[in-house]
Amino acid sequence: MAEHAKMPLNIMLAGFGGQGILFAGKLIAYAGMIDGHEISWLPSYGPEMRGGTANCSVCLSDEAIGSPLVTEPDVLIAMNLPSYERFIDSVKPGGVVIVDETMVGACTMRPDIEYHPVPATEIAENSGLKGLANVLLVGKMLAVTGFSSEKTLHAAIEKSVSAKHLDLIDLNRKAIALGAGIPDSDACTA
Amino acid sequence: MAEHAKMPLNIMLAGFGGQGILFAGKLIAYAGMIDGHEISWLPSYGPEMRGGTANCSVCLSDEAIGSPLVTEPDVLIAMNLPSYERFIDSVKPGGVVIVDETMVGACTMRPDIEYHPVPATEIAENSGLKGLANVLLVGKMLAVTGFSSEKTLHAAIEKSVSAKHLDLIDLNRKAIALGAGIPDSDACTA
Amino acid sequence: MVEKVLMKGNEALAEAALRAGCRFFFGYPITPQTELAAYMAKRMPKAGGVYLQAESEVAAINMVYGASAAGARVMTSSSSPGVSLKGEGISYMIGADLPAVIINVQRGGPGLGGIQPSQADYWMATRAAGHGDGHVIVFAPSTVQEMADLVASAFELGDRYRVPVMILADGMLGQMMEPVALPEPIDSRSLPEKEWATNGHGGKRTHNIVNSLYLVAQQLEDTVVERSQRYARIKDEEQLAETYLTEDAEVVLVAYGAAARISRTAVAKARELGIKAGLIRPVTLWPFPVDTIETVIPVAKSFLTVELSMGQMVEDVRLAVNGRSPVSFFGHTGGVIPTPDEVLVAIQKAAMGEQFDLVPYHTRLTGGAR
Amino acid sequence: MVEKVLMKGNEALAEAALRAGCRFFFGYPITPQTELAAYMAKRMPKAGGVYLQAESEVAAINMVYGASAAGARVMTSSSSPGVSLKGEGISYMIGADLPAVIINVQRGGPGLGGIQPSQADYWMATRAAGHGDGHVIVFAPSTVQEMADLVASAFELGDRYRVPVMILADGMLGQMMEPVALPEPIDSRSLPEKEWATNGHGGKRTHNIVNSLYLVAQQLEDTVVERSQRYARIKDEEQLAETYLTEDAEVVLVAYGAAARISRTAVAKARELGIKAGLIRPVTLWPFPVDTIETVIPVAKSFLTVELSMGQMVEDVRLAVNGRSPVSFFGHTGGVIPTPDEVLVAIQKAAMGEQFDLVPYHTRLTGGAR
Amino acid sequence: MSASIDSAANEMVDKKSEILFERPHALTDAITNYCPGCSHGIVQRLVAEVIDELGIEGETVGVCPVGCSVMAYDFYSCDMVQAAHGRAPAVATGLKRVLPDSVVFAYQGDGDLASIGMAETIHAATRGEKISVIFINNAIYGMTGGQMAPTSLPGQVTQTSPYGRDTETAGYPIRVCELLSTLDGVALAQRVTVDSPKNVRLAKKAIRKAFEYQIQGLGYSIIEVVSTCPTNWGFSPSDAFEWMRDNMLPYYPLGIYKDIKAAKGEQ
Amino acid sequence: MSASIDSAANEMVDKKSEILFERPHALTDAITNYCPGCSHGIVQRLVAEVIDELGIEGETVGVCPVGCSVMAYDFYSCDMVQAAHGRAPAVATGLKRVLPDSVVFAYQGDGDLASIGMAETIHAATRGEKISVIFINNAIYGMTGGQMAPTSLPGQVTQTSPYGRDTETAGYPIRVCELLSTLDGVALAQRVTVDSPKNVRLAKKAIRKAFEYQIQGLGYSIIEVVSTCPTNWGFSPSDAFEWMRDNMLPYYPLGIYKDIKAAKGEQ
Amino acid sequence: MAYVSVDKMFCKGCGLCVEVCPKGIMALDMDTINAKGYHPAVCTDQDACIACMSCALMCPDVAITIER
Amino acid sequence: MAYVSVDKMFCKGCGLCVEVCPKGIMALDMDTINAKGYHPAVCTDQDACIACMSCALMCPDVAITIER
Ligand SMILES: Cc1ncc(C[n+]2csc(CCOP(=O)(O)OP(=O)(O)O)c2C)c(N)n1
Ligand SMILES: Cc1ncc(C[n+]2csc(CCOP(=O)(O)OP(=O)(O)O)c2C)c(N)n1
Ligand code: SF4
Ligand code: SF4
Ligand code: SF4
Ligand code: SF4
Ligand code: SF4
Ligand code: SF4
Ligand SMILES: [Mg+2]
Ligand SMILES: [Mg+2]
Repeated sequence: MAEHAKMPLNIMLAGFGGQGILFAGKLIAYAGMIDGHEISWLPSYGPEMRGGTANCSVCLSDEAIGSPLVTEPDVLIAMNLPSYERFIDSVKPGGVVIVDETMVGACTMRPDIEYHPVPATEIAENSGLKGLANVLLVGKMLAVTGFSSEKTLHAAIEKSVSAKHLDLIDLNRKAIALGAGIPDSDACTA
Repeated sequence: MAEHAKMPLNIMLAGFGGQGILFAGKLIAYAGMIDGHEISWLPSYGPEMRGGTANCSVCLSDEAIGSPLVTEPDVLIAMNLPSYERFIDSVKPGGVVIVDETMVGACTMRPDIEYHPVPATEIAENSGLKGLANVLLVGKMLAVTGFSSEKTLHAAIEKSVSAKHLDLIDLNRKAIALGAGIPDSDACTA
Repeated sequence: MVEKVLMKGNEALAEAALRAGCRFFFGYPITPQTELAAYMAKRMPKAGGVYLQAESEVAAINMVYGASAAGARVMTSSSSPGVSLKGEGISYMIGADLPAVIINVQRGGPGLGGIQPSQADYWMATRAAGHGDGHVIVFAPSTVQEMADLVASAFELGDRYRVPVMILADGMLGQMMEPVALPEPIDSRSLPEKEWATNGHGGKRTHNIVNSLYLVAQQLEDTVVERSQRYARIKDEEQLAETYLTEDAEVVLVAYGAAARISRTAVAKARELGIKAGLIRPVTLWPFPVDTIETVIPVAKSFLTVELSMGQMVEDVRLAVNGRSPVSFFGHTGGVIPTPDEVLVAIQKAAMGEQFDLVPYHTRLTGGAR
Repeated sequence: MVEKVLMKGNEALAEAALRAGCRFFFGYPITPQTELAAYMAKRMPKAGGVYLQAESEVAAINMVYGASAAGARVMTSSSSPGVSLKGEGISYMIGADLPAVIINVQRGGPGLGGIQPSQADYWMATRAAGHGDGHVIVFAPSTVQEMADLVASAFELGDRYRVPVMILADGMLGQMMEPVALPEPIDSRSLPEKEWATNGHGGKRTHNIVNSLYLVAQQLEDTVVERSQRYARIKDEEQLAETYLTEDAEVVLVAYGAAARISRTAVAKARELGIKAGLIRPVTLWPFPVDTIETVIPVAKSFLTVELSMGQMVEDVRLAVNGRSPVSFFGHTGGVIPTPDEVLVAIQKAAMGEQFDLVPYHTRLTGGAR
Repeated sequence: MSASIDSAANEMVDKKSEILFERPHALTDAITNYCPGCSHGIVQRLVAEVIDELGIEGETVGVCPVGCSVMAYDFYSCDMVQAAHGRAPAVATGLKRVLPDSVVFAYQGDGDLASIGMAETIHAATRGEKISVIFINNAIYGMTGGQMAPTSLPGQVTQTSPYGRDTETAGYPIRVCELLSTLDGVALAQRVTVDSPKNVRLAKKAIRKAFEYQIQGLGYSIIEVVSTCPTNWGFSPSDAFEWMRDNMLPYYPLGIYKDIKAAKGEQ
Repeated sequence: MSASIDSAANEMVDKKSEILFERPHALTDAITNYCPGCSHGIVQRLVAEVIDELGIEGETVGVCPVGCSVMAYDFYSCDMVQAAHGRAPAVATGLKRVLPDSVVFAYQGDGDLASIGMAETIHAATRGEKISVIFINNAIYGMTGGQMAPTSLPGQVTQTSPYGRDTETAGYPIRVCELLSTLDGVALAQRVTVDSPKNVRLAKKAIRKAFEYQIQGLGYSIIEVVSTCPTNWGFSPSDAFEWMRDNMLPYYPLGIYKDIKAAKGEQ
Repeated sequence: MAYVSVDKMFCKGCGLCVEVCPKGIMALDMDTINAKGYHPAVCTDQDACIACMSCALMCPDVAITIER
Repeated sequence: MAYVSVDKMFCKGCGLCVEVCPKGIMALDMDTINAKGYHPAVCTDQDACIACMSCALMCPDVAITIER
């Protein structure tokens, strides 16, 4: 799937509350918007969010978007084990699954998907990007799916991060670049 | 109309609040019920009652009663001038109008009705039946329309007056008899 | 034979409730249901029951919710604006599967409106007593006798199906007196126990829960679907309607409550004029008696709905007839009572095959008979 | 071209209201409309307006009543149970001819229900926002862009016809983000003066009265009839609907809001399978776009209504179609979101000429695609 | 000279005569729907007199909820809004927030203010909403025909307490001024009555103060008027005042319960 | 010995060991939906302990309205009724009138009790309804994500008072115990907190007294627990208690505001 | 001395003015009955009036005008 | 000395027990993470426990049992 991603592209991001799942989704949505696609972003909401898991559906399309709720993702980004377990079976055959290996640590049982485990949290912490594992994974997704461009993502970051935090903008950009460059961990190929 | 009244018989009673309009209607209704007719009794209600006028529709019939609201009375009993004026035009041609002459004091302009003025309040006061002008008028209606019998009305009184007030039952009976016997005043024939 | 007594409709509702084993009444004063509450205030203490004047209609319906949860037969009554306020509470009762009898002695609206008789809360009663998917059973008496009789049915069905039941009356029925043969009082002890009631488990069972919250969507849908299966049974088994001269009727009137009384007189008048008119009087408004409508379809050439509103039930008639005949409407609203003669004019129009919505201003323009 | 921003539906509603000159917001917290109130709380003080968290939904709607009486453009928002509580107040606004914009970001019911998206308040919105004869105009956006756009129309129509206007959204639309081009802010001073407003006569006119009480039945009827004439104009002039592939459609889906988005995807899928499906998306629910339905009648062989409820709007479709084609229903409720594939199955059934009510348990029984 | 004031008689009055007492301008010429001798009429007039004295008729908006005074919109010459039962404080809040420079008053009965409208009352008060509330405490639901009110006395017979209010089941009457004066937003809470010319004068002073405090932006002000309902109590107007003095005043003592200025030592 | 109590470890504990503290029977085994360190959990446990101590689980019916404790019906072993937001006192009234010999308690938040449910609260109190109310005052709307509550402090930043509660426009916080203690039907009104083991013990004593007063038929009892909402306040659980002590307790002083028995000299 | 006039249209014959007049000069006119059915009040002795205003202050129907 | 046991399933790692223990023997076990994602508390020195009950009294999740 490394060529420019085909539209429509339906993405599910999931993890613990606090891992920045909604923000990562917003980056992808903004990028899609800047690229001229139709886009939608839908969070899970309600009391379940509190302390528990958070997830978010993002759709990119070149036609009007019907249901913004992604039930059969083309791409799944999972940042913890419960989320991975909850959504892995729903991924479309041939779909892309990117997991934060630090948190998930599982190998997939599905042979019909593209599986990309990266130890995002660990790498982020070791690279002075603590708390930006989410953005790292967006970078990885960019590399894997080519859904947008690094330039677009930089613009998306500028829209998503308050101008007051210039430093943060920079860190986010770094995280994208870093994420795009991480190779798949070989934990599961062994 | 002195023979036994034809059914259905739709009666409108009207006067000031406090003159016993609703009670008089109830007596007629009970009598109708005891005689085996279908009956209905409908008061005017709401704030307008307060201090103002009160009126009440009574229907006697040998078939199921449709609208209990009497809009074209066969019989009108009017106990004050405003009520007389409000309802006189709605009386059916050939209908019966009985007025408390003490309170109404008007002569009718309608040649197509039976008009029975009786100085009920005055007679009641002079006969130790203060406050029973209403029942007097029911007696008069009995005499004029023959809608029921004195015996039935006695039974109706027993149903309508709490057994605790035996004396009242007696006074009511007297009022019926007295009312039935009063001749039309000749105030309007002059 | 039971001796008949002369009673106001409002009083008959109250007395019948007592005889149906209702010992709990929570209400808030409003015209024109006043006599009902006053009657309860007088009788309940002597019957060993509870009459409580709540601080508002909102509080009243929630007291009813609590009393019903505890397993009691319980009633509340109000009139249109007050029933609006009960909407959330009724929806909660639906969601928690709690039975109770709710009286609406309708008056003219919208807003404060007036206090004269009206049938303008039909939609609120049959479609949207509150938010969400849900229904209450709706009875529409048209005589004082029926007010007494339907109260017992209301408690019965409420308990059987675990749904709130509304009796949709109006100021005319509430205020008028007619002879009524009161039903025999039931022995409350003979009523089946409510195993779901939250009346203290006494160490004898696991704890009962009365609740309408389901945060997992699928669970919520499951409860709604289960309830809708009960609704389906109610629709199959509990439709009630009275017919009058419908066998050969070409013009079929459909009217309930006070409007049905007037319509009946008008039908009789129409027959005198040689018009084959008949009347279907829905006694249950929800479920709407579609089966009865179906019986007259083969002969009926047109339908005429008569209501004390701008036309609400007429939609249910149209849904039932589904285009097979024209369905017209005639009505007055705001407390104005149509006369039989006005209805007769509408019957004559309908007999000529027209379909129309005769809201009052039309009547007046066309010289209707009032 | 206006630059697009990514916004939640709830926020778009709030921002659009500010741009439409709304400077008064009264609400009470409830999920899933939270972001709307939070946005207002942030922005109103800076815009020189008033954000006030009322003590309850009942108080909020009555504050709206007061602010509207004073002549202001004013808004309130809530979700299903909270909207039930506003019923009496909305009826009062109808009766007193007061405009305002009322948002309902629907959630699953009945009762406390859940907080996931739902369309189960359709009847409450279109039929019985409160007691009495009366209506509110109901808009049903289906994108965030439309949420922004319809707010302006809502204020416009409310002021023009002097009726409250409801925007019927749901949790999905409220929570989701889409790009939106925000409308230009209007200059409030350009709005026509409200001569009826009770804002102090300043010695320059006789006193104005805002009221819905008419103790004389005939007077009350007169006001209701006058209002119904405005309603008739609204029905003539303000129906709004969008069509998608309806020109040659044999199976016409009718769906609004979130359900319309899913239906649109399903229609596209059906076309791929060679089924001539199309979609009518009502944008106004009251007035219901019967004229648009009429345009497809000649070609349509069957209708399929899709709702996030047990089936409510389907009755309006049946009334409009009036027996000329079968009208089927498919839906999920309680916060369960139907998938396009499920809808596709229903389209296939409808294409075979069946009429059915596919409430969820049936789907599951028949192995529906979820 | 005859006491009648038909126009002929009026003309006979010397043109230069000084008028000592007349109908306030802020009242219309409508005949009220109140029963003879009802306190509502007196209090309604006092409010109108205050509006006249302060010269604020053009800037005043009154709110009349449901109760015997529901039709006050026909009786006052200022702009008027009829409100749902119990919701006058909320409606007044909406008005006042839009019209901060106007004077907004609500005229509420005891059922309205203290039963169905209790939440709205407490919250308008605690918000310090700049409105003036005239509160007619007649210990009964007048308009609906005499049901128990939240202020009906223990043992009081009403249509819905036919055996007398039983505090065991129906609870205790609420003392509104005492309750509200615990709230920070309240600028003035005073209880008065209108059973004598002297008390009428005092009541008017209190009402005037309530309006003045509003104009000064001090917060929520409430004047509770212990009143009569001759009709539903079943007394003549003057016997009703007597009953009120004997039974209500001991339970509802007259006086100032809160006065933010007095507390600050400004008065 | 390991601190884990998996079954194996449990069996190792000497059978004759004395249990000094354990999960009360009146709580089910459900894991609550409360956030870590939330006061709700502590208070909910205290109520359960009181039910156990009084041995009334089988006769008790609890009412949980909407708020973070909405799902308390899953947490208590006694019969439970979920109530509409604000209406717990009315629902409890309905229950208690049908079950006069049972013990009925309502567990309410500050939004629930003092905002939308204010009328129901005042009226249940003035009726002397024989119910016990446990009132969690955490100065915020927890469940809906942190909006201003009627008890939010002046200047407090919440989702709907983003610039801090401005008393000019949003009014003053309500002191519920002070307000209710003006009412005759109230048997007990006491304010406690649970920020330390000592205060937890005192809180439990107060809750027990509230239940006892109900059982003795003395009237309405309310225990206000000044509480924390670490999540929406944005503090750690123990910092939240600190903020509460520093900011809330001065505004909401602990203590007994009304005690009908003490007043009668019985205690 | 003052002129106390009662507007018959407004007066509801409640008697409160009669009750409070310190000079005892207000009375209900039992010979007159107005449109609403009430006996209106009348000042029976204008000369004795001390213009104390008591009658007017108590009048719930604002029927009384006092002039000098 | 007492046995203080923490039920890992219930514990949400709020730290209130840690805060109040007068003997400083309660701690969050950073090496364990339960199903809900929390680090549960643990008693690090049963022998030092004085059975003062403070930890249990403060525990919002009733995770603590104390036995002797
Ligand atoms: C929602 C609602 N409930 C009930 C009523 C009926 N109602 C009208 S006035 C009133 C009470 C009147 O009593 P009060 O407020 O004390 O005023 P008063 O008539 O005594 O001056 C009631 C219950 C109503 N109009 N609306
Ligand atoms: C009628 C209605 N309005 C609003 C809501 C939304 N709602 C749920 S809980 C809540 C307030 C919660 O705050 P509080 O009562 O203080 O309890 P806490 O969560 O703080 O314990 C609100 C407004 C609702 N469920 N129902
Ligand atoms: S009913 Fe009572 S309060 Fe109402 S107007 Fe008559 S006397 Fe006054
Ligand atoms: S949101 Fe606040 S009150 Fe609610 S459970 Fe979490 S910490 Fe407790
Ligand atoms: S002004 Fe005084 S003295 Fe004169 S009539 Fe009136 S009450 Fe009597
Ligand atoms: S006080 Fe007024 S209304 Fe009453 S009798 Fe005297 S003039 Fe007439
Ligand atoms: S019982 Fe006391 S000493 Fe022992 S662990 Fe708990 S708090 Fe520490
Ligand atoms: S107090 Fe309870 S929940 Fe909190 S850390 Fe200690 S054992 Fe765990
Ligand atoms: Mg009153
Ligand atoms: Mg709270």
